[in-house]
Amino acid sequence: MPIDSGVRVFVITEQVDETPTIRTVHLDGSMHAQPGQFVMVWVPGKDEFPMSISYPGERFGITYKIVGEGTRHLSIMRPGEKIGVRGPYGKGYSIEGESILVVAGGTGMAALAPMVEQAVASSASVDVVLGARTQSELLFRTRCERAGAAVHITTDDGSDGSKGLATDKAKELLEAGDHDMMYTCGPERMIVGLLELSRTTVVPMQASLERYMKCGIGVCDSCAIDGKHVCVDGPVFSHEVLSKLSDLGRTRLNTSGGRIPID
Amino acid sequence: MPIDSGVRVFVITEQVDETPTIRTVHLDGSMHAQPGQFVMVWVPGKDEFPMSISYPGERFGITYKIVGEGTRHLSIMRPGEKIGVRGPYGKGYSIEGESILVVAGGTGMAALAPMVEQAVASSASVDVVLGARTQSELLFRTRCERAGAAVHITTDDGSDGSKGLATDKAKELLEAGDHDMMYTCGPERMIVGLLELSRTTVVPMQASLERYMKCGIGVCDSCAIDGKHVCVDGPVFSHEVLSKLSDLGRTRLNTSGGRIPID
Amino acid sequence: MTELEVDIAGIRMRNPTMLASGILNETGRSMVDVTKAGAGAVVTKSVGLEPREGHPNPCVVELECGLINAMGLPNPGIDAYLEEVAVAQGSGVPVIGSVFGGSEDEIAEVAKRMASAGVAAVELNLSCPHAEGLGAEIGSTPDMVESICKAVKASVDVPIFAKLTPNTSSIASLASAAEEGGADGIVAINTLRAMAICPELGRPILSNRFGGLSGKAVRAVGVRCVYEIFDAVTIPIIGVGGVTTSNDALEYIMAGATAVQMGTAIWSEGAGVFSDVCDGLGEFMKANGYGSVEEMKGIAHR
Amino acid sequence: MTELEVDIAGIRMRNPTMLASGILNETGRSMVDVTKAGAGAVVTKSVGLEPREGHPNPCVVELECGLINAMGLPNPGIDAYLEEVAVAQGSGVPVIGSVFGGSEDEIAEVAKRMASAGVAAVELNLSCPHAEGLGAEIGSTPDMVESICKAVKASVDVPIFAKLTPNTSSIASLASAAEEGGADGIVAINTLRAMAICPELGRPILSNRFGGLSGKAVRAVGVRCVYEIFDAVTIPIIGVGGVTTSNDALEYIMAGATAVQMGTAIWSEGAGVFSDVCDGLGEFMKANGYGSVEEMKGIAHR
Ligand SMILES: Cc1cc2nc3c(=O)[nH]c(=O)nc-3n(C[C@H](O)[C@H](O)[C@H](O)COP(=O)(O)OP(=O)(O)OC[C@H]3O[C@@H](n4cnc5c(N)ncnc54)[C@H](O)[C@@H]3O)c2cc1C
Ligand SMILES: Cc1cc2nc3c(=O)[nH]c(=O)nc-3n(C[C@H](O)[C@H](O)[C@H](O)COP(=O)(O)OP(=O)(O)OC[C@H]3O[C@@H](n4cnc5c(N)ncnc54)[C@H](O)[C@@H]3O)c2cc1C
Ligand SMILES: Cc1cc2nc3c(=O)[nH]c(=O)nc-3n(C[C@H](O)[C@H](O)[C@H](O)COP(=O)(O)O)c2cc1C
Ligand SMILES: Cc1cc2nc3c(=O)[nH]c(=O)nc-3n(C[C@H](O)[C@H](O)[C@H](O)COP(=O)(O)O)c2cc1C
Ligand code: FES
Ligand code: FES
Repeated sequence: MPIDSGVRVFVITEQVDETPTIRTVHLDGSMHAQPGQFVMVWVPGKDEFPMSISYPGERFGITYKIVGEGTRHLSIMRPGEKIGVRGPYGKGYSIEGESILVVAGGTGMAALAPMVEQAVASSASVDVVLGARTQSELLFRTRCERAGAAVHITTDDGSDGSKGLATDKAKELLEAGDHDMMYTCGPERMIVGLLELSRTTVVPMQASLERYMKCGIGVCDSCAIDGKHVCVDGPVFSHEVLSKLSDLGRTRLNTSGGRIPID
Repeated sequence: MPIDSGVRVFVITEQVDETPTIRTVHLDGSMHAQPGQFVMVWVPGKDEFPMSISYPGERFGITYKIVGEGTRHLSIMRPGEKIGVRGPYGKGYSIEGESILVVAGGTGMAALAPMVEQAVASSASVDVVLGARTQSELLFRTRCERAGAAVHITTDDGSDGSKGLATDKAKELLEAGDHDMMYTCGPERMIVGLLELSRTTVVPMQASLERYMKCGIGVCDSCAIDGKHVCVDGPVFSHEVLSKLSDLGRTRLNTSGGRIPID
Repeated sequence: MTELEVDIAGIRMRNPTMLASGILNETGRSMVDVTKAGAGAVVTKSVGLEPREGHPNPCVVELECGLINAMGLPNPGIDAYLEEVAVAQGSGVPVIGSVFGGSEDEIAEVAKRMASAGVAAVELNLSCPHAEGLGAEIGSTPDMVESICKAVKASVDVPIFAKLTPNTSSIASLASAAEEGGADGIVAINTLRAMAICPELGRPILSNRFGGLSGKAVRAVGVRCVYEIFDAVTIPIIGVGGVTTSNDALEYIMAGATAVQMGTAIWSEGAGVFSDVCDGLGEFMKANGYGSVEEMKGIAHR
Repeated sequence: MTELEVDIAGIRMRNPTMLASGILNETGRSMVDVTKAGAGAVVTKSVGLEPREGHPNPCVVELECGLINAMGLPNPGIDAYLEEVAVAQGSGVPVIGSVFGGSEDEIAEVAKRMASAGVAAVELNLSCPHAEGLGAEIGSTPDMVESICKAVKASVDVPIFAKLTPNTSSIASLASAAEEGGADGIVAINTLRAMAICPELGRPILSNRFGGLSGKAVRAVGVRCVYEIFDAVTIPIIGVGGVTTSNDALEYIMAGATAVQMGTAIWSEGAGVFSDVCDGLGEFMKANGYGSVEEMKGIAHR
């Protein structure tokens, strides 16, 4: 009989430093999910927040950037300690296309890595544009390479790959190549840029969005974007939906439900 | 989506006089059930009581003797009027054996008729002993004959068949024949008599019991007999269980849960 | 007037279903989408005078038969929220503004600003079980309920509905007090005070520990409350709590409700639940010879 | 002492599960069978001074997440019932006698006769939501609860447990009053007042119209009540309401209960639910390093 609360408790088995600010926590059970789906992670006594499932399946894990109280607390938890998880929630990436372009900024690669692995496994040819501030912050570079993707690096400071934005690299590849689908996850202004690229190059795209989430199950409206709900209708949206979202890259709700501009 | 109350409402399509005191009410829907299972019949505003399903399947019906307020009210309801039904409940007859003896007293035939039909259909040879006070009270005689059973009549007043008790006739047939299973439903003292016969002739039996029922679903304990519950463990019990019931034919509970002797 | 139309305190609704407060109504656009899915009216999120973050996460627990939530009345404050109300009003269906506050005066003030936006009615949330001093505490005695209703009535022109708590020994007395205070309708019920504990972590799941139970689990309690209230007041009643099917809506209507609200059913069924319930009501009425929802109202009292 | 053993007001139980009052306890033999299925103690049917038929049928409604019942306290009267109690006592596990009455004196008298049978404790049903003047009405205010407990305490030597209603704005005040009155334990909760209506017949299903909701639907309310009571009293608490799995039992225990009762779970799971819950508790304790049930009691308050 399943636990009547939706919360599953997992023991932490390992914390892996991926970059100086990003860690993966591996848990002692399995989580079957589509690439792009997320879970609500409960750090007992501290906070609960959404995290993409960066390692679906048997070696369940999530990959988080330490940005505030909740993630900081998670980062100091040791193997043997327990966290609560509910989910998987939302709609993930629908994997299609034979020649795929993946554009990841920041922690976006956490959501995209399982997608890259699955796409390569289904014999698509995969280009990954991986952008970060600096070399040490590049997430899952080796993981993508090992999976068999062609990885293109961009850094803001030029410490690795080409200096500049991931979008510039994406533009170059899209215009040169024969991609039939683009996947992305990252800062919203990057997604807005890629949406424009998608329009001009006529390569359809799927992007995963982030909004402040309270319930994660489509009731509280805090993750609303133009009447859609990132927690249940997303986090992954298709080109068609994205292009109709007037709030995209513009406004989101804060914790009080107030509308604030997106930086 | 099923109605969240367990109550299904049926429209009365027909009331058929079976004998001067017994009627069948047919309802406008179907009720799939095993022979011997029962339903709780709700006569709105009056009462709710257990009744065997005498016509399972598409032409759902129950066959009732007018004994008190509830059954009297049911008897004056006209086609088009509605009653509530919950169920089917309980465990019915398990149909086995190639040469079967069925012994019915009073309204017991209501529970047994579908069982007779099913047994004949599965090519068993079926003897039915049908007992009543007098000829006009013989229930489902034609129905059994039409099904293909050999019907043996007994009446208290000798107005039809042999004068005397159904148990006497049953004894005669059991001793003469090669029956491998006996089925019964009727007054408890008859069942006690048949249980003794079953012991001496070594023909196993299954009997349907009646107890005062409130919930019908195994919570209120009003139908208790030696810790068994007629509503969920029965109403049909095997020879093995029956022979261990110390209350059988002796005591039952009244509506207050008080223990009273069985007349 | 089609068979599903209802009139509640002068508000004409195309069907008797409304979106309940607190579910998909932080933004105007979401409310519009719910009206597109079939709701006959929408109630807004409960708003107060000032912005409020609500309780930290976790603030919701998913049970087999419902939800426990402790959102804690997050809201951007009435002034900022009026923008969302304006968007919702674009839907064309009645918008009912839900308000809360820590005192009579505060509630009256929020209600006044809400009414200024032209809402069809104001709903007073006197019943949130998980926001200290702002919900059920404020609405837990007949005296408080009566005087809050009076204060609000004196400050707005639109109908006011009092939303009551079932966490009481007599919801009917609260309803009578609301009627005394001038309320134009009763909304019942808000959530049942509840808790979920995670055994493996040995602690309550909700950050606020206590929350409110909604959904199927509470329907039979809500129907009972509406039935009791119908015997106590003459003003219309809006039934809420666990409505998920047309059958559930009929239970509330026959217990005495003029309309029903739905919240948690959106979680279990999706927003399509509004049109499903309406379709089911229409079919039931046809099959059973009812010409209007009004005809069915309260008939279980006969 | 095995890990599952508990002691409640001096009563030693081999495990913390009990049969709740009103379910399969009209006859002694049924109670014995429930102990064979694993219950650590049994509570009897609630009995009064005189025989009582209870409400006419229908007296129960089956919902997706629980039952609504309006049995109406049928019982053969305490004197006749003592025969069944004697049979139940043959089981060897503690038998707790549940009693009700229309007045303090009547309850005290029934309790006295019940105690004379040598029961391990007497449980006072101050909380039946569907028997006029006999249940929740009698136990709806702290004053009444306190004086009933006092009266019973004066007339029996065995521990007394007050079973409280959740249909109140503060079950913790009722519990404090019971403790004041000398109660040795609190049992929470009885059923939530509820109703089911049959739309096609346009009437309440129960002959008594109102009934009490039990089962999964009420668990989160019961856990909340126990949590609140644990903060208000020092006497032991017995949690009841919707316990169906070991996880449910753990929620009650961690909220503050020393033991749990189960009723409706027998309907949904069969009597095997007692050993299933006990097995689950044992496994949980092993996996999580708890040596006794007592160790887990109330830990969700830390
Ligand atoms: C669908 C989805 C998937 C995500 N996947 C990842 C991931 O794989 N890796 C990763 O590092 N981050 C991910 N995030 C972002 C992550 O949720 C936040 O970084 C995290 O909540 C920060 O929590 P905190 O307590 O440390 O920060 P706080 O100090 O509480 O806040 C810092 C910032 O984090 C964000 N944030 C805080 N709480 C929430 C919340 N409940 N919902 C959304 N955003 C919040 C806000 O922007 C806030 O300003 C995802 C967000 C969403 C919506
Ligand atoms: C499993 C089962 C199947 C039955 N099947 C049939 C059947 O197919 N045909 C038939 O005619 N009768 C059947 N009965 C008996 C039938 O339930 C009663 O005749 C009926 O309840 C009488 O109701 P009343 O309101 O007319 O009588 P009342 O005036 O209420 O009582 C008359 C007598 O009927 C019996 N009775 C009344 N209420 C109940 C009740 N809730 N549960 C059990 N017995 C009750 C009692 O012996 C009572 O003394 C069955 C009983 C059981 C337990
Ligand atoms: C997530 C959530 C948030 C809620 N917020 C509010 C609120 O702000 N104001 C209010 O009056 N009721 C609020 N409620 C209560 C609902 O309006 C409704 O009364 C209750 O949920 C019962 O209805 P349901 O079972 O259809 O959800 C909320 C309920 C939920 C589930
Ligand atoms: C059919 C039925 C009869 C009940 N009768 C009684 C009773 O006589 N006395 C009592 O104190 N509680 C009675 N109750 C309430 C239960 O003891 C228990 O408090 C309630 O059902 C919640 O527990 P559960 O969900 O495990 O059933 C009854 C409950 C049911 C379902
Ligand atoms: S997080 Fe609540 S609706 Fe999406
Ligand atoms: S009728 Fe209630 S237990 Fe059988």
